[in-house]
Amino acid sequence: MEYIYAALVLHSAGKEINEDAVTKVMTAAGIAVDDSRVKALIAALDGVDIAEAIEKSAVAAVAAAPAAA
Amino acid sequence: MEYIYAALVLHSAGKEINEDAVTKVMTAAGIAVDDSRVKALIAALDGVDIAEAIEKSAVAAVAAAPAAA
Amino acid sequence: MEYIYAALVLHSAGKEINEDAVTKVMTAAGIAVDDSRVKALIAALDGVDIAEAIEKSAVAAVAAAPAAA
Amino acid sequence: MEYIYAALVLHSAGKEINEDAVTKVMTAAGIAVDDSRVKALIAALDGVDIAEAIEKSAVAAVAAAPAAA
Amino acid sequence: MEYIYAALVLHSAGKEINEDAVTKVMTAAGIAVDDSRVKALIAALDGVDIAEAIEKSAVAAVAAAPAAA
Amino acid sequence: MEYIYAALVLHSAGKEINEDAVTKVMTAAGIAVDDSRVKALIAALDGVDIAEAIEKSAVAAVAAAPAAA
Amino acid sequence: MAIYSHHLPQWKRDEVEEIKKLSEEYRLTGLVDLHGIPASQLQQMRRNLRGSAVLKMTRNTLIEHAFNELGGEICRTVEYVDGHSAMIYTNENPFKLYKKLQDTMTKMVAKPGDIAPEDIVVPKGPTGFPPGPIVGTLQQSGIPAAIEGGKVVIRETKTVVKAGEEINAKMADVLSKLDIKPMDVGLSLQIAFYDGTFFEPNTLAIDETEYFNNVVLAAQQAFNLSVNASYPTSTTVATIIGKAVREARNLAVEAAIYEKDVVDLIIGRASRESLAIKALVE
Repeated sequence: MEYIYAALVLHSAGKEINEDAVTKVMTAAGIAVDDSRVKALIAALDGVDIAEAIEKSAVAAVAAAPAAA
Repeated sequence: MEYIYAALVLHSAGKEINEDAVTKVMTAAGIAVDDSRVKALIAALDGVDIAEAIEKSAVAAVAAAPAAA
Repeated sequence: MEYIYAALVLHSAGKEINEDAVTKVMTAAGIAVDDSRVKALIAALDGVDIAEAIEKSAVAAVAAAPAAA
Repeated sequence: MEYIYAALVLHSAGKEINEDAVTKVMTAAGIAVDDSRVKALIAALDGVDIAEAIEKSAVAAVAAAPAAA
Repeated sequence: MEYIYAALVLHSAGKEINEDAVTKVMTAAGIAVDDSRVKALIAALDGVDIAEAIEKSAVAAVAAAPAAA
Repeated sequence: MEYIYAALVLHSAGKEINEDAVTKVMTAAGIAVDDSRVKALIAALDGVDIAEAIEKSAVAAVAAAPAAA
Repeated sequence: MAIYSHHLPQWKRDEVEEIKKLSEEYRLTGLVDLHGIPASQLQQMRRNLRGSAVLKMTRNTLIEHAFNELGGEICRTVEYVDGHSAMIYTNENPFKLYKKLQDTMTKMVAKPGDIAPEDIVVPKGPTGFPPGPIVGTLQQSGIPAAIEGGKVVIRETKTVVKAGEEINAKMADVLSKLDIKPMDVGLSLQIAFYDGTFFEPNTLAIDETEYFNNVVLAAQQAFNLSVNASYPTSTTVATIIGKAVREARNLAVEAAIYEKDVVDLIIGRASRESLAIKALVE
């Protein structure tokens, strides 16, 4: 999950999520970075509305709880 | 939420979570770090089993989901 | 939680929430105030719509609880 | 809710909740205190286990769901 | 709860809810009236839209969650 | 509902609910009392377990939350 | 004897005086219709009312006589007297009396000429009859009876008399054989005079369920008002505290205020958000 977490550090601070930024964050955490995984992450995130996805995850969790009734 | 994500980057890489490490991660992300929030985070995390907290949130989400079916 | 409650005393009475005000409330309650926690609180609340935030159920609270139960 | 939050500031700091203490907290917050509301609060709290009420509020959110079943 | 019910007798009959009116209702019911509780009630109801407040579920925090999501 | 509220003023204060008592409460509230409605109320409540109804309302409050979702 | 012709014999005089005395003694004076109640059941109903109401059966002329002597508002009661009326007395209010009388109602078999109070339905299924001429009797009354497996069965559910229609002799006999009891028989209130007011029976029916539901609603509303207006009572203060605590937790998670009591909730939220993103990129 560390790649995702690193991307979300950037996202939640309003920073751009790119290969260089993710690599820097992970390196600073002392993590050996796998370039191809960073590339894959950035490619996968292309076109993804992260804010919306996060918002949806909240809705889903809350909706699930009462729905459980 | 960026502080917690920084802590999670460290956690998922098996690194120690302390003020210095969190600050480094955030600085690398180009984020102006508020020392007091880092301190508050570290203090709040003291004694907290992060793996368990993550586990619980996942269990809860899953528990809610099938029940919702 | 006392720092958060102190902020909510101020909020629900329509008062401004700042370091000084929070410190005063806590001191009046006989609590030894940790300046950096007050600073962290004020920093965290910066830009937050409190009225909206208190209504927005922490998904976590609902989801996390069954595991805790 | 300011009266309730004032009581919770005191409770979470392990202080006794009485008319005098609540009044002091609120006055420090710059709130004009209505003595009768403080009295009503203290009277209502008589015999109430606040820790239990707090505990329940976390469980209640969840318990609500199955109860509806 | 008798103070609340007394207020609701007045409200549902379209009468003004004030200290005097509540005191009269309760006295007629043979209840020894605590002036400070009556005052507290009137103060608490000040500015409250009673029609709305009686409809809004007190467990709103939970109910509001999905709505707010 | 004013007839019901009047009965509940009496009930919650531990007073007997009879025609005379209800009439007094309502008259004190400035409400023109319809004798036959008071009689109907008393007759109807004779077969209603008020404590049970109140108990049920508490359960309903909780149950209502998810239902409102 | 002629000069005493307008005087009543002693036993009648006693009856009239008793009616007058009861009417003055009890808060409620009413008339009930005894039509169609067999004597045995009437005795049972009387026993059931003992302790709460007094049933007084006498001649209509004596009832009229008594009310005329009483005079005043109450004497209008005589307008409701018919051939099967009896007096009823109680201190309960008329709504309670009505309810009690409703409880005395029992189902009985129909007699020829009775009017169906509701649709009379013969349900499908086996009957207790062995095969025999009963099949023809049933069929003649429009009931689809047949013999199946050595038993008389009714092949489909059938409405045989509609509400308001008269039950003829043949149908009454068939229904009786089938043990169908369509008639409501009991003491039905014709009029009640209570504390100076007349109450017609059609205003006296009470829906207890509705009252129960209204009490539930009122209690709910009072609870809501107490919590929403933050007016704490011993009943609601725990809920109000719970609400305050939830609000504080919501704020803490929403604003990411790193406090010990809520940091696990914040981790949980971050974790869920991360899983949502993970699901999108993998």
